[in-house]
Amino acid sequence: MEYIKPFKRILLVGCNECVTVCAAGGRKEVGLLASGLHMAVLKSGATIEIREHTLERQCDPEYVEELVPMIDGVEAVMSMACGCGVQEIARRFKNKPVFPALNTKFMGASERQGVWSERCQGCGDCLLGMTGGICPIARCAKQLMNGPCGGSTGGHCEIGEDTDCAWALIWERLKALGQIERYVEITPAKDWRPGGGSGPRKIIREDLAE
Amino acid sequence: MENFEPVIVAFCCHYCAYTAADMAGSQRLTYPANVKIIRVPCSGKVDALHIVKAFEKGADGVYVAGCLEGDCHFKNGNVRAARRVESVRKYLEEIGLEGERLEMVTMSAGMGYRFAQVATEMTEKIRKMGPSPIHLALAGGASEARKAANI
Amino acid sequence: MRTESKLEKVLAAGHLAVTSECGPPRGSMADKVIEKGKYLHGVVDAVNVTDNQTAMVRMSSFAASVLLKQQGHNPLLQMVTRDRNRLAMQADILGAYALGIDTMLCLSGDHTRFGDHPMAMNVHDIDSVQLIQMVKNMRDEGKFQGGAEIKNPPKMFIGAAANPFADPFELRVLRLAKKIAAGADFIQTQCIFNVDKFEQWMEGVRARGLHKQTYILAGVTPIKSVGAARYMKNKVPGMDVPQEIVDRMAAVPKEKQPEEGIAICIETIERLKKVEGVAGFHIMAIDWEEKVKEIVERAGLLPRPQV
Amino acid sequence: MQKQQQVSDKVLVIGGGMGGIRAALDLAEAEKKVILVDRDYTIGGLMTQLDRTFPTNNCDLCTLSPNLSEGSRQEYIELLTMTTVKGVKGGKGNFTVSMETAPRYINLDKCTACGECHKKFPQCVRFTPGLDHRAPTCMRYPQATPQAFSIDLAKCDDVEGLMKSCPAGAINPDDMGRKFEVTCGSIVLSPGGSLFDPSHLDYLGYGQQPDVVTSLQYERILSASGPTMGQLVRPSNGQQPKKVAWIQCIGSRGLQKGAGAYCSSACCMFALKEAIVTKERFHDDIETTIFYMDMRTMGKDYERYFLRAKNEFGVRFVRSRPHSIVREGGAENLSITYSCDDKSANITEEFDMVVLSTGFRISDEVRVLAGKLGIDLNSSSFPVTDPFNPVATSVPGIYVAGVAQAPKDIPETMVQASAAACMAAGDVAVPVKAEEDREPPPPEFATVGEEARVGVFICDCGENIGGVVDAGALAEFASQLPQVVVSELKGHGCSRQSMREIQESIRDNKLNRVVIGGCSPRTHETKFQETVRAAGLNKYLVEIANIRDQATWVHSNSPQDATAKAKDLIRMAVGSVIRSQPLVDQSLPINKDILVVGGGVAGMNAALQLADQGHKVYLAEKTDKLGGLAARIHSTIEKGDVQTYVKDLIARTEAHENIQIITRALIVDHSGMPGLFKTGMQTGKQMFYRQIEHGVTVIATGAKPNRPPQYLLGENAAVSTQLDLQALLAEKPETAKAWDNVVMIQCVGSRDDENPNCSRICCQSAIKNALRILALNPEARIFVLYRDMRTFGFHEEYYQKARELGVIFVRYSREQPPRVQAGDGGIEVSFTDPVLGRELTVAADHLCLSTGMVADEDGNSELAMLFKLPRTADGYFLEDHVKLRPIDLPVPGFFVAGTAHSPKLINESVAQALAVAARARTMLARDTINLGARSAKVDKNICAACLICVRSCPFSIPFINAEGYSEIDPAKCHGCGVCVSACPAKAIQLMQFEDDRILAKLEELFERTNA
Repeated sequence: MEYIKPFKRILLVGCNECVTVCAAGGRKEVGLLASGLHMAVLKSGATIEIREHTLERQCDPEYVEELVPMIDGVEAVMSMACGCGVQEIARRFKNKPVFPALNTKFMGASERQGVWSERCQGCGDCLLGMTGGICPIARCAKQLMNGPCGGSTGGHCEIGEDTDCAWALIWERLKALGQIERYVEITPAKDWRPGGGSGPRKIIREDLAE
Repeated sequence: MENFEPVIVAFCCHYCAYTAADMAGSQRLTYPANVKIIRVPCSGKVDALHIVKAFEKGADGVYVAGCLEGDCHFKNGNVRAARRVESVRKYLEEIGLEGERLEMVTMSAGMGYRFAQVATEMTEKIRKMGPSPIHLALAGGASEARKAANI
Repeated sequence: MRTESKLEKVLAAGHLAVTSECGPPRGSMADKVIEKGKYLHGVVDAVNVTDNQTAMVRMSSFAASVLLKQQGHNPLLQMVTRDRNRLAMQADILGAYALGIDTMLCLSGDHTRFGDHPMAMNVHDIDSVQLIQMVKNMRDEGKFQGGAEIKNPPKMFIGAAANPFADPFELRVLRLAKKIAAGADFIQTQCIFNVDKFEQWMEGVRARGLHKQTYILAGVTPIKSVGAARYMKNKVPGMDVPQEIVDRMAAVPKEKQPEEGIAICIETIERLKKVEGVAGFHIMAIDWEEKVKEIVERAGLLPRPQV
Repeated sequence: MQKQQQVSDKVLVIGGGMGGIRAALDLAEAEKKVILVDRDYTIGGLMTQLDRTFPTNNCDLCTLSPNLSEGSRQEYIELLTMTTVKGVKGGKGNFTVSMETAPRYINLDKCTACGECHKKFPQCVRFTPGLDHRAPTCMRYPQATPQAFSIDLAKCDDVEGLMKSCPAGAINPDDMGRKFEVTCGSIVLSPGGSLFDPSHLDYLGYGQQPDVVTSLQYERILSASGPTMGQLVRPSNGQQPKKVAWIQCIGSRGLQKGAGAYCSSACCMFALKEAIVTKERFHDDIETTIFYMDMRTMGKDYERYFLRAKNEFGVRFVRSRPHSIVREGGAENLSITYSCDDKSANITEEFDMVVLSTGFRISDEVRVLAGKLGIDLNSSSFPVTDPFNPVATSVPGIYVAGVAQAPKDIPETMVQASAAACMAAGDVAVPVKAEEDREPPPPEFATVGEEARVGVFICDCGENIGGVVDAGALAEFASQLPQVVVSELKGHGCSRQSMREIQESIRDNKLNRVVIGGCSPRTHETKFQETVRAAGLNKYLVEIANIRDQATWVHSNSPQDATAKAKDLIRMAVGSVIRSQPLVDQSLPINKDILVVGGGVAGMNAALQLADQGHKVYLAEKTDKLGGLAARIHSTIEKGDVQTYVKDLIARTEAHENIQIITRALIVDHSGMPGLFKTGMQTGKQMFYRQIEHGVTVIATGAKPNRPPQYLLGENAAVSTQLDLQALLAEKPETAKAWDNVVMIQCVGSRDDENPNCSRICCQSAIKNALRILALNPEARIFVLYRDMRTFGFHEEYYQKARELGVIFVRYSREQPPRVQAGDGGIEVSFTDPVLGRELTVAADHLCLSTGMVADEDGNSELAMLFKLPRTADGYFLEDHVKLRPIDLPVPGFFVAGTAHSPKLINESVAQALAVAARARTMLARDTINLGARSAKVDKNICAACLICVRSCPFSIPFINAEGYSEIDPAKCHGCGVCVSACPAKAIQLMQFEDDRILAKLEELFERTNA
């Protein structure tokens, strides 16, 4: 709200990829937010015009080009994509303020309808091969790499009953896989460089990059 | 906003609530004309967006009326609707609208009296609450526009 | 002898060791630390100094340890991986050792969610096993974790924690084995109320001969009241308080409950003494340091051996 | 072979009233050929003359007309009006019936019912309904079938002028009528009853005092299509009456000269309805008083209606039979003289109008017809019927339904009509299907991409809409709306005339969207869809604004509000219809198996009928044996042997090769749609789970005998229920010989706060058992303590007989119930005798309580939940329409029979079971079921394949296809729209309820508010 206060015409941009799938920034949520913002502004005694548009993918510049005909009519853009989309729009339209409408939190999977849980932190040095396909970095509250802490109770984490103990899961899985020896090996201290420890990351696929 | 007459949108499921509304008609039960019914096949069809849009257009109250719990003709559309109404209520609160302007009610097809009763109660409640701030803002804007036109 | 640690000496001599703990204050009051320490003079072989215990900010374990050292105690520096990355931790180890601290306990630490800074970042650059490994490498290889050489490497007697009661139970012995393999010289366990389950765990430990590779100090806690018993039973993750204990506490009038708690604690020690592989006791009398002496005395563990 | 060919494939239905129409439609929908004859010039019978019907107070025209103009059935129905049966030969399977059609002098094919002849020569046009023969139009009612006039040539002195008046050239003065013969395999007799004519009873003043009218005449005065255009006025002076009295039992219960000995069964409700409608119109400006002997409101929920009349509307009830109605010389008002129980003196009271509630009787004409058919009649000239099959007459192949069988009201007539159709259908051969079906509708014209051209048609629906709002102004308002090309006022949009006009308008104005401002889409959407389709428009391009049920009916207290709301609704409908799109229906093959739930008399009869027709029937019974409650009953009041009947029924059911009996069946789940149901049940002792696939479900779960813990029931061995007593009398008759005093208390556990309705069966049970006791022990003194004796129909005669034999009937009031205590010599029963005005105590050897029945709350609530069926407040299953569709449940594919519907006698249960079979067959005659077009559709270009629809669908229909987007099979989609509202990409739309249509409604609604 604070972001858009000074503006009379804004463009609310959704993204039809990940944020649609997780019901955070697709066409529907764009509609809901547009209505909500409109009402909030009306209520504060001001007026605002909110245009809605949903791109196929906000993190690809070609799709972002779709906004060109619309961009001049608005004073600011609000993006309902993940942080990537927000930044892509900012990159493309240098003189328009762009605001994030979402707080991008994590990479996750659907546990069931409407429930998403974190699965990966993009650490860049995948342990999954050692841990039965369950990531202790993303899913253990303490990122323990060598087994559960003393707070593991009945399969859940000490931080709360609705969080599974990653290590309890790993252990079950290793047992089922007959890979108990994987547990006994000590996982050495992790090299965090691929995980963002050495600043913003970049991946270049030589075969695809031009 | 003197003599405030609220406008209330009732999204009614075809099988129960809409039928109950017809039943109220055939029993000649009167209720306030403020309630306008939009028919949907199931209360589970009522989109959060449609509820929010109704408020954005100036509705003073909205309710979603479905079948009694366990009676949904599509298994559990009414339960979904109830959850959705709950979440839209929170959203409305965030925006600064009273969540009580939105309700979920259930009734069976035979409950004409209940339909009339709900319509009456809802109208009374909203009347007491006064116009929705959006309704006021829109009306204010419109009156300004009218003034401008006169000049 | 790997180190100069008093604790190592007591244990190596075959005595039942006794440790207790001292929680640093939530403020910069040196006198508080000294005051708490007084109760433990001549009563224990080493004093654990906790590191932002329960994720609440307190005077640093390092500083409090130094204060206690100055009073003639043998501080046991606790270090959690939650709050600092490997650089900070290694720096502290060097400093601590330079100031005469030769015993430490490597932990991961309670999650910040339980403390007074739930918004804080959980660092966990390395975990507790990796911390043990790091300290051991500093001592035995004379190398920093990054591989560089250390001049005058710190000779730390390395401790680790073990919780015989957390889940999955079958992993608990393996986890201990891992810590030992990583370099844990001694172990302090979670408070033991369920002696049967502890014995079961120890059976597993002995089966692998782990009790011969490390010293296991059994953790005990005197319970102040039935309320505290219930709280530990229901609210503290990884704590196993059998219903009999709660009932026993509940059966006595409120004013008699502290006494009953101490009696239970002493009985527990007596039972644990008989368990093969128990090398000593770690008495966690949280904010009740004044009673440690009574417990140690009544458990027949006084006077402490001079080594 | 030879013989089989001789079986006719036609059913003759005599009488085109509601019963005859229902029977004909059921037969036609089950693809049986029907000849429907009526002596009148238009069908519809008595009901077309009614203003409204109880208990919903709907107007009849609206409920009746959809039945009459179901045009698609016509290929199977040959309608012969002004035709009478002259003679019958042959027997079941092959009757030859000679008939005669009177001249109508109008060519039915040419007449357009334009009304020119009537305008110019009103006296020549036939019109019969009461009071004023000329008003308001000589069409009996606006939806008349056939839609044509009839000329009475005898009254015409300018035949040529009359002929010239007809623009269609339809008048044919040379019409000679015709005589002819038809063959048929079976006959349904439903000529209806006629009404008692009280003209010969001077003391009632009828025929002398214009303000004394019969109840039917009063109905005509109230009717919008009646002589006064619905204005309630006194015939004598045209003023609004202030005080109206009804006098019950005129021509019934053997009370007057020429009256039938029976009770006419319907008049009490009829009078209640008239009084309520009167009160509704004038509120406190009118007084209504009903003089009655016993209020007989024993139908389903009728007691509640009675209570409403008394408590909500303030109708006054006086239990008395007035002596006389006179008008003193010079006086304007009528004086009624009557006496009451509690006052010895006569009272004289003045009234403006007096309505005589005249009962039913069999007309001479029908008596003659019965003679020609050779059927036996009882002493009241009603046909004698099988004690366990009320529609079977003494002649095989001839069935009777409706008032001609016994006095009754509309729902029971509808049940019997369907039952008779069921029986009659079993006697005829299957007609050879015509190769070429009826003319296909014209091809749909393309509408996609065209600018919307909307036609709005506003119904005034008689008084229903026009009486509250200015319907013409609404039409005018609609014409101003964007994209509306035509906006017109229609009287009854659902009348055939209006439908034709709408179709013409579609063609003439090139309309591609239609809005009807009228009643509920629930009842009339299909009808209007067919109408626009016949004009070449896709049927999904019409929308109904429900300005009646949801505006004028509910806001009649504020015409201003009703008008504003109606305008909103119309504008919303226009906004929505503009965005509608042409759609195609989906269909699937139907499963012709049937699940009958409940193995009592009703369940078994329905199962047997359907199994006989070749359907596979699963009969699920929750106990371990068949028979239900009837297995505990020994005899009917008519002395029918119930035990033998039930045993035989069970034997036939068990032996039938098409019936599979599942005992100890507990229904646990249910899914699917009409024609394709799946029901899961746990069966047998082991509770094994099995699932049954079926197309139709019959609910025949029965009711429970009531045993309220009152009057020492269950505490004292000398206290029993009527059910216990009849068993005792049959099994240990000697017990009764020792009884000196027997007391029966009626309405125990019925008509009270907990169970406000009447249990219907108990009065006759009491009489039955009282007569039985007297037969065993003529010396016994029997007291029947009652509130109203409800011995309806022919039961009245048994009531009279019991009184003659000395049974003592003592009335008690709800406020002063009898008191009972156990004494030394038996049960001491104390009560106040209203005639003596004294408290009496009887020491009874036996106290029998008439406890009636109650719905099986536990069982029914389970089933209602599983099957999604609504129930009444007292727990019985609620039918789709309490008047016209008493057998169909509101969920298509479900039917109800027996006491699961409401308390009933055995023969009534049987009739309903047969009726269920007929109704089920109308559905099973088809090979496919139409699933409609309401299904969810995914836009693959938008779909993000997020799986939300896959996970949210209650029926697991959507899936992600090989191309990577969600796909929904329209044939499987149930059309609930849950996925639509869940889709985060807004990639799914529900056809008919597309988002833009809903948003358009919101847009239009708030257009006004914010303007």
